[in-house]
Amino acid sequence: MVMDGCCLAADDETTGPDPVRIDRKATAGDRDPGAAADRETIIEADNLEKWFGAHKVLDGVSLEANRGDVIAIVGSSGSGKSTLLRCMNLLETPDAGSLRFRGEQIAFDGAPHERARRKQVERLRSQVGMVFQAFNLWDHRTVLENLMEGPRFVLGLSRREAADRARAYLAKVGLSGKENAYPAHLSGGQQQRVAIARALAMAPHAILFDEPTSALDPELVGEVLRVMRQLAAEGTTMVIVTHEMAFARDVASRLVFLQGGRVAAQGAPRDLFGGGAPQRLRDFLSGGGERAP
Amino acid sequence: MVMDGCCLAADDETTGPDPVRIDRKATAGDRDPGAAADRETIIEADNLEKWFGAHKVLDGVSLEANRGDVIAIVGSSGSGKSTLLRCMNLLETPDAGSLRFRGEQIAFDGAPHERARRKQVERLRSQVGMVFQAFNLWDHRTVLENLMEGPRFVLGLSRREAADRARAYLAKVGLSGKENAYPAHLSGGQQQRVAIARALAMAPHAILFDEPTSALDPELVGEVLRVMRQLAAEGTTMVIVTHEMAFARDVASRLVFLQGGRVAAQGAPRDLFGGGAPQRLRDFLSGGGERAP
Amino acid sequence: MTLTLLSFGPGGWGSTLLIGALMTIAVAVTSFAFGLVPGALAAMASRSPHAWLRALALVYTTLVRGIPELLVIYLFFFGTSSMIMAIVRLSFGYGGYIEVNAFAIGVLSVGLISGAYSAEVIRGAIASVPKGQVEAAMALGLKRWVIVSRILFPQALRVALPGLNNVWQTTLKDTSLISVTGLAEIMRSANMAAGVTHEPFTFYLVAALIYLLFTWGSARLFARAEIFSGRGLKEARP
Amino acid sequence: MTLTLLSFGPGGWGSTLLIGALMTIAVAVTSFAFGLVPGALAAMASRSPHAWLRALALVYTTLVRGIPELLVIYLFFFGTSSMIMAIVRLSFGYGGYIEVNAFAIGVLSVGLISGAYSAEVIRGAIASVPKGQVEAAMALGLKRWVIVSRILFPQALRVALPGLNNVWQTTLKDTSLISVTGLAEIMRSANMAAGVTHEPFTFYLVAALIYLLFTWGSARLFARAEIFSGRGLKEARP
Repeated sequence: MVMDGCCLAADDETTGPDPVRIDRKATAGDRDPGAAADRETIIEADNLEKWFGAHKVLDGVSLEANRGDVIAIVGSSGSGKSTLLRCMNLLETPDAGSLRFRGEQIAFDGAPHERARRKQVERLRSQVGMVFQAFNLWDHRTVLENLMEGPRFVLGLSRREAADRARAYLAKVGLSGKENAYPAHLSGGQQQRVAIARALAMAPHAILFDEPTSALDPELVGEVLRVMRQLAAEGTTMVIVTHEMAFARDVASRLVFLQGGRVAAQGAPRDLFGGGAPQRLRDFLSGGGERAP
Repeated sequence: MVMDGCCLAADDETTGPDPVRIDRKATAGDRDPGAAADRETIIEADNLEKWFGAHKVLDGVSLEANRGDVIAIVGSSGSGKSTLLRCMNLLETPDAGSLRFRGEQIAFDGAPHERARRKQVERLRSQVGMVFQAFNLWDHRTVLENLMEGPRFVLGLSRREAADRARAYLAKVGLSGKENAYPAHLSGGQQQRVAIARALAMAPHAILFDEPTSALDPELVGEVLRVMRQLAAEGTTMVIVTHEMAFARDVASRLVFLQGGRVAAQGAPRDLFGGGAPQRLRDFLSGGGERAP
Repeated sequence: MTLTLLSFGPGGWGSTLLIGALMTIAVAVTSFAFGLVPGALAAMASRSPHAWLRALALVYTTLVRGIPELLVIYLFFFGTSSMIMAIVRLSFGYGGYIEVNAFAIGVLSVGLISGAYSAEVIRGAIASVPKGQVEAAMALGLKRWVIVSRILFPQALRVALPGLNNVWQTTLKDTSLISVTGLAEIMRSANMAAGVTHEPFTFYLVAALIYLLFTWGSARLFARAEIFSGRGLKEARP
Repeated sequence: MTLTLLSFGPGGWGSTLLIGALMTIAVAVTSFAFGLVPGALAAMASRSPHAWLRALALVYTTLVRGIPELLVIYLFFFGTSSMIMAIVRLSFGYGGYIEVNAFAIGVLSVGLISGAYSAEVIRGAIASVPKGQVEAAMALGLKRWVIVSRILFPQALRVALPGLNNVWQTTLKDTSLISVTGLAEIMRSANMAAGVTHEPFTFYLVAALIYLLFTWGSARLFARAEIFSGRGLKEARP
């Protein structure tokens, strides 16, 4: 059942009507009059290390996300891909390495000025959206209130401005009319779309997606991927941890393959899905990984 | 995954090494020197009806289990097959109809002599074993104690006699050495085999099986079916509610197909699995039912 | 000076306090055990198919739990003595004051309070035993009392123990309220010593330490019982 | 005759009882609210990464929950007055007896008892809020106090309400123990009336009814609060 559903969803992605089947790099270049090398670097992780107890989860990972990039991070479970993503907005604190956001060095725990560090981290987070596997909508607030919380209390918008903005982004993810619903009364796919709208409402420089479709019933995966595909087409900078290989191949401008806490391979999906991939990535793609097509 | 595993288990049943591929009726006849019609009737349910609230679950079901019969009751969920089985030892009380055990009429609720009725029901139950979908082993007692409880407190055996008997039946289901284990420390397949041994230890005239493999992981189904196959080969009278069609076809002497609380078809599996089945049974067998092959 | 006050020799209150401590244990154990009777009855009544039995259980637990423990004791103390006096007056024509036995009143009132809380614990514990465990016993033809005593009760006890531990601790503390009836348990002993010596803080502190010793010791006993009754559970794997 | 005793006119104890009832509510509400402070602090301390804070919370809750409520009140009553007298003697050389304010002692002692039980309820409620709810707020860049006040607190409250209701009912009943300090709440009023009229049972029964009225009324308030705070849950679907 699970495998069938998964394959169906993946098929849907590759064969369904899809207006945005484009080379991400090229489009990004088209929109940005400068050369690719000139595009602003949003997040730059350098040689990150992270230990959980005696287990080294990240073993020197470097990653650069430039404006307009759509980076798909893949790898089997335990490869450290979610940890890497969570380090990028300091939900996990790296043990070593450095992290720069739009050129600004971000301090980790133990920095001399704890208060200043916290302020800096809050500022970083407000400019990088995050979409979680479990949606993490606040279930004591309506959909609209979920979207208004950040704009009101971080960006300082008035209640009315925040509501207007919330309604606009709710329309963007196709959920107009659900303003006053509570999250528990929505389907998983709808909840995840609300979560994406909540991230968008902060007008972030980049959005991190942590396995956004893994908690969804197979028949609901498509609606979330469709929204993400649209965001990609509009040039949103995205870093996506995912198991949806067909989606990664079609939409990502760069594929990063993690293995054992290290970057085992990276490059354009065209190249990696073609013959140019190293053996272990080919093993992963040919079914060794979970939910690979 | 689930479907694959199920099919594997079924394949295993039909193609694996199997010494007992026999016509049950014929063997029963061989063992019993009398004609088939002369065999003792163990359980005779006549025109049973059962309501759950406003829903009629059993709508006049009659069923006769003679000594040596292996009756498989099949049907989609909601067809009343588990309720029928549970009525046969009065875990559910039928609302109408009659039930005879070895010729003796069994009184239902509301009989004039409540105390006498309860004694009769306890006597009936002690002579009819039951194996549940969820095993229902007592988890505060060891495996051996689970097997000793009935012989000691119903049949009046001494502790030593009950332990000897328990060990013998534990060996029969291939679990010697697990005497002092607690149920929670056994696999599902092992637990179900202990449950079968618990029923056998009462030396019942018949054993009722209520979907004995439905709660098991696919790879554990085989070991339980093997034990049941052996019991059938030894002439044990069995009534089995099951979804394992291959098993029912090979082992049952009679197949009873329930639909909407009525017997929609019954007969020898050979006939029903051949061309002689009514259309709705053919629909069910060809995949309309759950877990059908 | 404090040590002299607490000594067992002349001028010391040691033996008074010791006897009080023993009396506290006696009242607490008796009350708790006695309370299990109405507790179990109310638990069974609240699962009964008869609405009036369920209502009775609800009235008992709601009333007792809604009235301060001290007031329950007063009501029993004056209620019982008035009742007995009335009976005696009507029967024998004796109209004087009759003192009822303080231990009996204490056990009766604290036990009934304890029972109201035990009832909820027992009810929940019985409800937590999966239906299949009992059905498997019924299917073997086991008699009702065998099922209750050998299957239902041991399994419910496992779930009930932490809750019963709480009820026991509360009951132990509630016995201090019986001091108002004049029963010389540890609280009353400390009261007396405090009044005579004008050193209330010292004696109340000693009484508090004795209670802490009791609660600590009984918590250890309950912890052992929980480990024992939890044998066979998955987590208890050796 | 009973009606005369309970009337508000001359020879009636109606106004005494009414004032006592109001005093009970005042002490109970103040104690419960005051108790939420040490309760919340102990709950946070028990989740702290610092072992000494966790130990402190454990000592507070274990001590207070292991000692009878009446004894805690005695300890505070005599402890505080001894301490104040000692301070006054040392500062001003005045060596006479100083009566401490019974209301203040009552609120302090019952509040600290209440807090020890609130602590457990609050700790459990905070722990029950899924980590992802807070992470989602952190990921937006919300400040810590916004997260606590707008995300963590409302969600924890929903879980805490039934437990806080229990603590409140216990606190309400515990105020009856303050009667030993002479504070004229309902229990003390009933005591006085019983002593003067020699009709103890009547007055204790009236007091019991007043407590039942309070517990019933507050249970209704809590039930409403639970419904309100449960909005948005799946079961609450309109």
